[in-house]
Amino acid sequence: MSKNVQQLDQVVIRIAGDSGDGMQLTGDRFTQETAVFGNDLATFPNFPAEIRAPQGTLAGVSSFQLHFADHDILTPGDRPDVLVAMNPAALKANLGDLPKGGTLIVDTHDFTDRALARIGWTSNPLEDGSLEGFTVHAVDLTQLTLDALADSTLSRKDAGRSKNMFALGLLSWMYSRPTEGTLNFVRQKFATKPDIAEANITAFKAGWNFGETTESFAVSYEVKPAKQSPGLYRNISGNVALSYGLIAASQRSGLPLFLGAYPITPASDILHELSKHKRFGVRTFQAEDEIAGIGAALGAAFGGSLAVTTSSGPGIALKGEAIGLAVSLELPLVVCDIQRGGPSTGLPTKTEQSDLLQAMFGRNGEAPVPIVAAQSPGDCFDTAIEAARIALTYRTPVFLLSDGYLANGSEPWRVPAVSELPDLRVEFATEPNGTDGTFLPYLRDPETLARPWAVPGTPGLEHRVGGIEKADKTGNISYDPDNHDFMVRTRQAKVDGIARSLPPLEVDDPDGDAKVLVIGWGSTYGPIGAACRRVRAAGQSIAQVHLRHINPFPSDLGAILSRYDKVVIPEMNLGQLATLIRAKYLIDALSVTQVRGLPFKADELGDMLQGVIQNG
Amino acid sequence: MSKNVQQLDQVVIRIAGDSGDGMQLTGDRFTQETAVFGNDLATFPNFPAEIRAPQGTLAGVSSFQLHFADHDILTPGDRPDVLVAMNPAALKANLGDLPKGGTLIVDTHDFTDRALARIGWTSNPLEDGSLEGFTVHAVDLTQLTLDALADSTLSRKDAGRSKNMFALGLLSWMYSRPTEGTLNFVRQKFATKPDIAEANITAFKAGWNFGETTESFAVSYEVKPAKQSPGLYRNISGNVALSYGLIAASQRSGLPLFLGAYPITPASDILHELSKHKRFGVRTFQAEDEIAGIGAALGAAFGGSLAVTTSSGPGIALKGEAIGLAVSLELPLVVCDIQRGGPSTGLPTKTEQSDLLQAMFGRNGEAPVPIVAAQSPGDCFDTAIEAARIALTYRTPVFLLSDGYLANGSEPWRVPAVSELPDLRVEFATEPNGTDGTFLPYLRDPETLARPWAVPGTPGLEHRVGGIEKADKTGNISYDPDNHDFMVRTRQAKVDGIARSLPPLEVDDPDGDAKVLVIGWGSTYGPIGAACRRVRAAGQSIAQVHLRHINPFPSDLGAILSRYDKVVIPEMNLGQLATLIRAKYLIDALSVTQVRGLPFKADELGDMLQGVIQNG
Amino acid sequence: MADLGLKPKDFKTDQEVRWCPGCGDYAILAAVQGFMPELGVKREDIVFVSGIGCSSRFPYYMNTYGMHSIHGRAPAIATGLSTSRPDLSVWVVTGDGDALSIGGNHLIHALRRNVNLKILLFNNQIYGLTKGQYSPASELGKITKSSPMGSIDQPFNPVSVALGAEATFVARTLDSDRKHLTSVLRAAADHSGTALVEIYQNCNIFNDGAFDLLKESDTRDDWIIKLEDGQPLRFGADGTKAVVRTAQGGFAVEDGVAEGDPSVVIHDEHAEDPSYAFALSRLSSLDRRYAPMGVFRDVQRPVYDQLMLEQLDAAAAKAPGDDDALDALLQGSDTWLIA
Amino acid sequence: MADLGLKPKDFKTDQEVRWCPGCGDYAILAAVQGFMPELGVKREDIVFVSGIGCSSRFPYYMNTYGMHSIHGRAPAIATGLSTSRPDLSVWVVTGDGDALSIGGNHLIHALRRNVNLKILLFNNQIYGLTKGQYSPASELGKITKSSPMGSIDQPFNPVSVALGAEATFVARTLDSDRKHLTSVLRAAADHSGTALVEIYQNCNIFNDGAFDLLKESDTRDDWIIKLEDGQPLRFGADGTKAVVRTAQGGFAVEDGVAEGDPSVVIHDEHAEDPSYAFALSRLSSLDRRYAPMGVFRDVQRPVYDQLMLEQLDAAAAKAPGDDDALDALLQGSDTWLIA
Ligand SMILES: Cc1ncc(C[n+]2csc(CCOP(=O)(O)OP(=O)(O)O)c2C)c(N)n1
Ligand SMILES: Cc1ncc(C[n+]2csc(CCOP(=O)(O)OP(=O)(O)O)c2C)c(N)n1
Ligand code: SF4
Ligand code: SF4
Ligand SMILES: [Mg+2]
Ligand SMILES: [Mg+2]
Repeated sequence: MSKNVQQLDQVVIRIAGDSGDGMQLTGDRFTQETAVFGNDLATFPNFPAEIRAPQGTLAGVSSFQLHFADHDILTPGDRPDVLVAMNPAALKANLGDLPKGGTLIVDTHDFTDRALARIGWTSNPLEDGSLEGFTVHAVDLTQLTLDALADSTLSRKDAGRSKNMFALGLLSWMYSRPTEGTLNFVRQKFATKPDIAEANITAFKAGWNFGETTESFAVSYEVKPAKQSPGLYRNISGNVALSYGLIAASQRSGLPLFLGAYPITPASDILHELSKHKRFGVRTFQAEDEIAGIGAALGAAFGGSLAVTTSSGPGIALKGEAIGLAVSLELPLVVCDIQRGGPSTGLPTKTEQSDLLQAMFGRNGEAPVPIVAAQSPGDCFDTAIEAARIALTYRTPVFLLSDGYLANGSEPWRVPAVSELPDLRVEFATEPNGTDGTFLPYLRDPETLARPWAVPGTPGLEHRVGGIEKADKTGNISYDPDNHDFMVRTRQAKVDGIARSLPPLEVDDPDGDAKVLVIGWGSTYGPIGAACRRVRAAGQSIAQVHLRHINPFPSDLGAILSRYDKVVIPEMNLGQLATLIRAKYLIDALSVTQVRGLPFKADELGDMLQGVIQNG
Repeated sequence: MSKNVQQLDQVVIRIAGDSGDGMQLTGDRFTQETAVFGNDLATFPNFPAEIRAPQGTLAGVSSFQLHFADHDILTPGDRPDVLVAMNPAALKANLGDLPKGGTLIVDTHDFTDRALARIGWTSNPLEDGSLEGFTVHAVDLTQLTLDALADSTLSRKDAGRSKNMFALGLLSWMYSRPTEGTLNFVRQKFATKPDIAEANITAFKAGWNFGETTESFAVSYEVKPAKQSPGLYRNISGNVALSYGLIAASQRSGLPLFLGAYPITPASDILHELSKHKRFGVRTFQAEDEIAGIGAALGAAFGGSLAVTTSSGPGIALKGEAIGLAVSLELPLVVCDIQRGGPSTGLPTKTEQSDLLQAMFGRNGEAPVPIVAAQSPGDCFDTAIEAARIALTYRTPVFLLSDGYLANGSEPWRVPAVSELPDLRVEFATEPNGTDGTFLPYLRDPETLARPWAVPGTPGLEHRVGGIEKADKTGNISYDPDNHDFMVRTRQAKVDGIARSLPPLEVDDPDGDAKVLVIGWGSTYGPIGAACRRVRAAGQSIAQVHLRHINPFPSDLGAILSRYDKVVIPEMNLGQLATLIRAKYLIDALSVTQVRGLPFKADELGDMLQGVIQNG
Repeated sequence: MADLGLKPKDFKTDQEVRWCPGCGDYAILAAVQGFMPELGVKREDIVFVSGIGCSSRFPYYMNTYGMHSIHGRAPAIATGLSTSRPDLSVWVVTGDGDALSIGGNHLIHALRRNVNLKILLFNNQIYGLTKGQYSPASELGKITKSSPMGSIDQPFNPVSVALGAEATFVARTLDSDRKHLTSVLRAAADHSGTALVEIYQNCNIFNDGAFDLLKESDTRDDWIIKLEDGQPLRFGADGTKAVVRTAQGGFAVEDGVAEGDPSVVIHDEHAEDPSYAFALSRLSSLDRRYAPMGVFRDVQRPVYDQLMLEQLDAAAAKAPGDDDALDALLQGSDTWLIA
Repeated sequence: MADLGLKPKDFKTDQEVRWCPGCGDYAILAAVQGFMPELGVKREDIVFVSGIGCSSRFPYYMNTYGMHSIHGRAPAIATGLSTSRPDLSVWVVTGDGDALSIGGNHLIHALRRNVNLKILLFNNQIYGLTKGQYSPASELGKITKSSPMGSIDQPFNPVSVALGAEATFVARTLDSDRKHLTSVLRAAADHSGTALVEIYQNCNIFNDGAFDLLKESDTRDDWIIKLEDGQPLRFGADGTKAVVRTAQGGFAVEDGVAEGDPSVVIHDEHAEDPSYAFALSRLSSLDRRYAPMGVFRDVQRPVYDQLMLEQLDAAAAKAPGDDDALDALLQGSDTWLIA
């Protein structure tokens, strides 16, 4: 019996279960299938801070949201259209987000009184009518999986583990996803454990067939591929893109990559990823702490490497003193801050943008450091290359700001050809540059104000650098008052001068008559963009600017700001970019903030913006 | 033969010599005599970063400047009226500051060709007429000292060491200073070495008599005591005043004082001073590093101590993560940053105000910390008490900003009676505060938003705190998005609310018709105030406000700023307070900056201000 | 010690324990809660301070005062607490990354100062909370997320590190051996000064089975060397293995050592010279499988907290620090009066 | 090593040396500059990295590449330099505060990893640059600006700390003994891996005479224990003092030991088991005046820099990391084409 297929232009699916149930893996696979199918997509993994919070508890719920469409989209979606809940806790934790009319697929297997009581439910929502208004598919997925694996060699417990593959099979059928990739993936992943591989494949197929054959699923859906600009695409997460960007920068600069890092969520994956690519001459040094991480990187920079250190808020706080040394030594260094919820340990697995002012000012003395920020998972690649460009060109530490949302989220990414990437070659000093044949390590390039980079091994350029104030040109220790004032202003001027190397800002103002400008930085790009679309769809005009460079600000920012009646700055903090913009341009920018450890919801942002436009 | 005595209303004396020559001690003694005599005064010690830079080199020159007057004064003076140079290097290093017509006393003893060559002088300034225009007293002070000590038991070398006492005796005569204090001081200091004591006293008296008898000094001077408000006075330096303020806060709060610190210039003297006063129950812990210093202090705060950590810029940078923890734990903690020249190691012995933004923002996440700043050496006492008040009342870390200029500089200080000092008593939690008899460590005081301080040892209030985000009231770990947003805003509101406890700002606008307001913070108080006097003396009006509280700003600051056409903000940094004021009040404040490691000169500031008023 | 009628359950909190099912931390928590009543200290006088890591979640589950601080700093924080409040019983819970990697310096300084702290180091030879990177206690060549070709870092021997840092008490025990764990906790509690207890702990997610040799009945006797004061260091299923002295003064393990062989080392946990305990600690470096278990070293040395207190008391005894004293201090020696 | 025709003066810089007159650092500087030509490495291939302190001013006076970094971090910075540039000869200059206080953790981790660094620790048992506070190497009861009633901190024994941290090379020497200092520098330079050299250095301003016992002709022979490989540890003016084994396997000093007494310890700097060198190091803790001088330990272990290099080479050998490889990496396995 063939079922009818319904056309959709976009769908948001959320799969939720115990952190032990493999929800992230299931989500990743469905994402891959969807990507290969050619939809545009955005994902949002959300998992607990504990490695494995106790099974069946709210704290233990892990979820993965996927938004895919036949047109280009910017966010993982505000609310799911379809929620798959693998146990009662998953249902309770996520039900609130499912709009009425939404589709609900529930694994009924664990809906025992004990399990319900454990999460404070006195009655069974599957029976007490509290799910009215949703399209509910209550199915014992676990049992179906066990049945499908009846004659497998696996223990009941292990067999049950395959229920996520059953669910994946079902979903794959529902949305007509290609399945080859998944089957291959499973075969590879469990190459050494053929019985497990078989079980998963059987479960997956059983899930597919279950949708195909049973009555309970009347329709399947189809979301046509999106029209994307031509090119070769892949799905990529922010941390992987950032890692690849660094390797590419190394290759394009001809400098070996050195990473000094200490593990910390959500930055650790960069260390993990880079440690896989030793063939590219990438050295990863897992240091004893964050200070040693940046210290080693700084040592490598002195030696001529493209030096990088990665961390998150608490670790960055520890690096402040060493960043100050890098400012004083004027050596290239990329400092990646993958932001998470703060203050202190805060919310390690949640996203936030609250390290901007720490990046700006978190050091003693006048110690200016350029700041660039990535706006989407794929954009982390370009941002890494840009950070490297600035560090190498200006001989300065550079902050690269990403966050948990970008780090773990993924999106389709047009794969660039290495040969097309910017040329980052640098010239080490090879000759004395002093009139009298001496070497002056602080004699600057008149254009960039960068000092020469003379690496050990270069005869005749032996020199000493240090963190005490240095005399102009010679770099010798100097306590001279005027020299200090001069050096402080020169270091500032060097960083300010970077603005001259920046392209004009892109103002997105399709109607050209917008009175309100919304400006953001970092991972709010998606939600703000989606919100602007809603505003425009509602017939109103709004302009959007998103900043990749926050220090220095692009030269044309001031002029742009002055063109609009009202400037709105949405941030996942208490208004840090707003503080910088207000201080520099003296405009009464409206700071719209949310510090919930989650990205903005596009529709809430959209409503807010419409409000501003109306009352503007 | 009696000499004529000339009346002066003020004098600026600078004594300069080799850092081995005891210039600081000589200066201190002269300051004491002057203080006891009842002049108002201000001092400025200036010494090299090296412990003992090589003798006779420019790098080794140490100097001490004293400004005293028959009226109240605000700065150590821009330029000396009298310069005492104990060797060629001292002369070369300081001559530039002596205005034409100034008096010069030079010890000719070391003016050998070698010594002159060593500092790059090809001819002897005492002979080549390059000292024309000054009143020069070229005397072989060293030889005179040796002669005076001819029949002492000391070696020639040791005897020579007393030349600074000879100079002091001479100066004491010139300015009719009382000498008893110095003689007693010497006797005490060398109680165990009577021969040295004798030598110094002999040299001192010889110096006095030399002035009295020889022709070369025709006049002596008299500076009448200043009319100061009645009370008991003493001379005090910033670091000592700060230490005393902390001990007083401990006494007035009834909490034992705990200092966790790691030595660093110019903060070390606070550790040294406090370690002397164990009788007051003061615990000083010299930690293995700055992080351990603040860590230990935080542990002591948890245990119920008045906890303090002291450092300077580079050390403060290391404390960022732990300060964030203190913000999250909401425990009282005073963090003293005795600022010095930066960035990085910078200029350890020079002064600067460039840690303000680090204090504001040098941590991950939204981690607001109140900031108070001292404006003069004596004011460090009151500032310490105010910092303790805020920390204890609001259960928060508090930044106290001082700098090298305040730390080492001194001024007369009206000694308060302990009983008059603010009452800082705090109430520890003793009872469960939850409706159900449980203890809620994050249930807040509705007025201050402070949480209860329940110290170990209190039965029934056992509780756990940590750096992960906490649920409102219970303080249990919470990953709830709305709770996080609420807690972030509540911590901010608590700090903002401190403004309600602050007195109205004092605006110094004697003429009442000023159009220009000059606003400052910290150690620029003296120079700015002196500059304002010059402006007014020149018949122009100017208003001055000086901020003790920088975070939060006092509630009336905005209104005050709006009253003036122009706001000028002089700072020893690149405009850090200006950034905060511009961001908050959107006024186009004029930032006037100098980063020379030295305080502003009052006359330069005055000229600048007059310029602003004219072109206003 | 005084029996206060406390029961293990009195030390449980209402917080749900959130370690992975099967984590060794559960057994340690149970053992510590089981031992607490015996400590004879009121709950309100006990404080657990931890850093960051799975292990460092410990304080949330102890119904005493507690602080879950920041990564690696617990020994420093506890030092301030203990020196300012010598009346308290202060315990530190830390992990091999927390204590030996980022916190290594605070650990060795606490040990040399001999602050009155009981430090429980949960050594699972991995970074658990951050999902499985090698730690300073991981074996050479270990393949982890951050060392795909194998770690190249020579691991620390935690006991050797402590002994090199002037430790007055060092012991080792095993998460699954409740009885032994409890006996070591008892010894640590009885020691005045810093006591470092290394607890081998299984991380069944990222480093499962690291200590199976010491747990499985058919192997444990061959690798566990029980340290009992005054007893010869004999072990092995049939008791014929023994620790003997080498020519260089170090120790080695020999098999088939006859009864009463004089070369067998007699354990002396009170040996003043740490060289003895140090030599013992090296057996695990000689062959990682060897695990001397029990108290390596337990000697007396003045306790930091007490020394500080004595200086305060001595100073106050000379001249009490009352308000008059403070007035006098503020005035100093050189004052003048303005009427 | 190759003679490059370099002279000591080639290693002097134009910077004026700014230590206090009489500071022990001058002698060390002279000895190092004197030794450099013998090192047989070109000036441009040598780097001196230091932290902060009087001692850490050292690099400014060496005409090689150099970095005067921040307090305590030199070992970490040098680790990054040495691992990324194994072709260089990297030297670290540090002080007892820089290396043992704030920098303790970086020091012990560099030692365990066996990075190819030569670490010169100038131990004057005081904080010089900050004008005289006690350091982790200062004796108990020391009266300083920050310890007016005497320090209550048990000092580290730097050699013991290093040995507890898996050090492969540890030596001690004296600022004023140019010949011995040079011989120790030679041994350190010959060692591949981390070499820690503790140099007793006199701070004549804040801790003058700390090592006079080891310098004055009438006392030095009674307290200096010269370590010479393969030689019996005999010393004393008349050579009758000797280091002998104690029952517990530690060492003790005995007087009037007859010629050829078998209980006298024969020095073995290559002993694999660090227990030997550790026991030796404790003599100075037994009585602070004893100063074993020379190489305590010198053993071979794979060098961190090399191990890292080998992994890179192995990976590249399998499949070179050229642009094509990078293109392939960027594409990954799951791609799709949009025409
Ligand atoms: C300053 C800082 N750096 C890094 C981290 C990330 N982090 C948390 S726990 C941890 C190590 C955990 O290992 P261990 O101490 O052995 O504890 P375990 O989880 O194994 O019990 C790391 C690297 C952090 N929270 N803070
Ligand atoms: C982060 C930081 N903390 C503290 C200081 C201050 N400081 C500089 S050197 C030093 C200790 C010097 O002692 P040591 O390392 O023994 O060197 P020495 O001067 O004795 O040669 C200290 C505490 C600093 N410069 N930076
Ligand atoms: S990750 Fe390992 S150590 Fe952490 S809770 Fe799970 S099992 Fe325990
Ligand atoms: S203070 Fe001491 S260590 Fe520093 S330079 Fe002077 S004598 Fe040398
Ligand atoms: Mg661990
Ligand atoms: Mg020292």
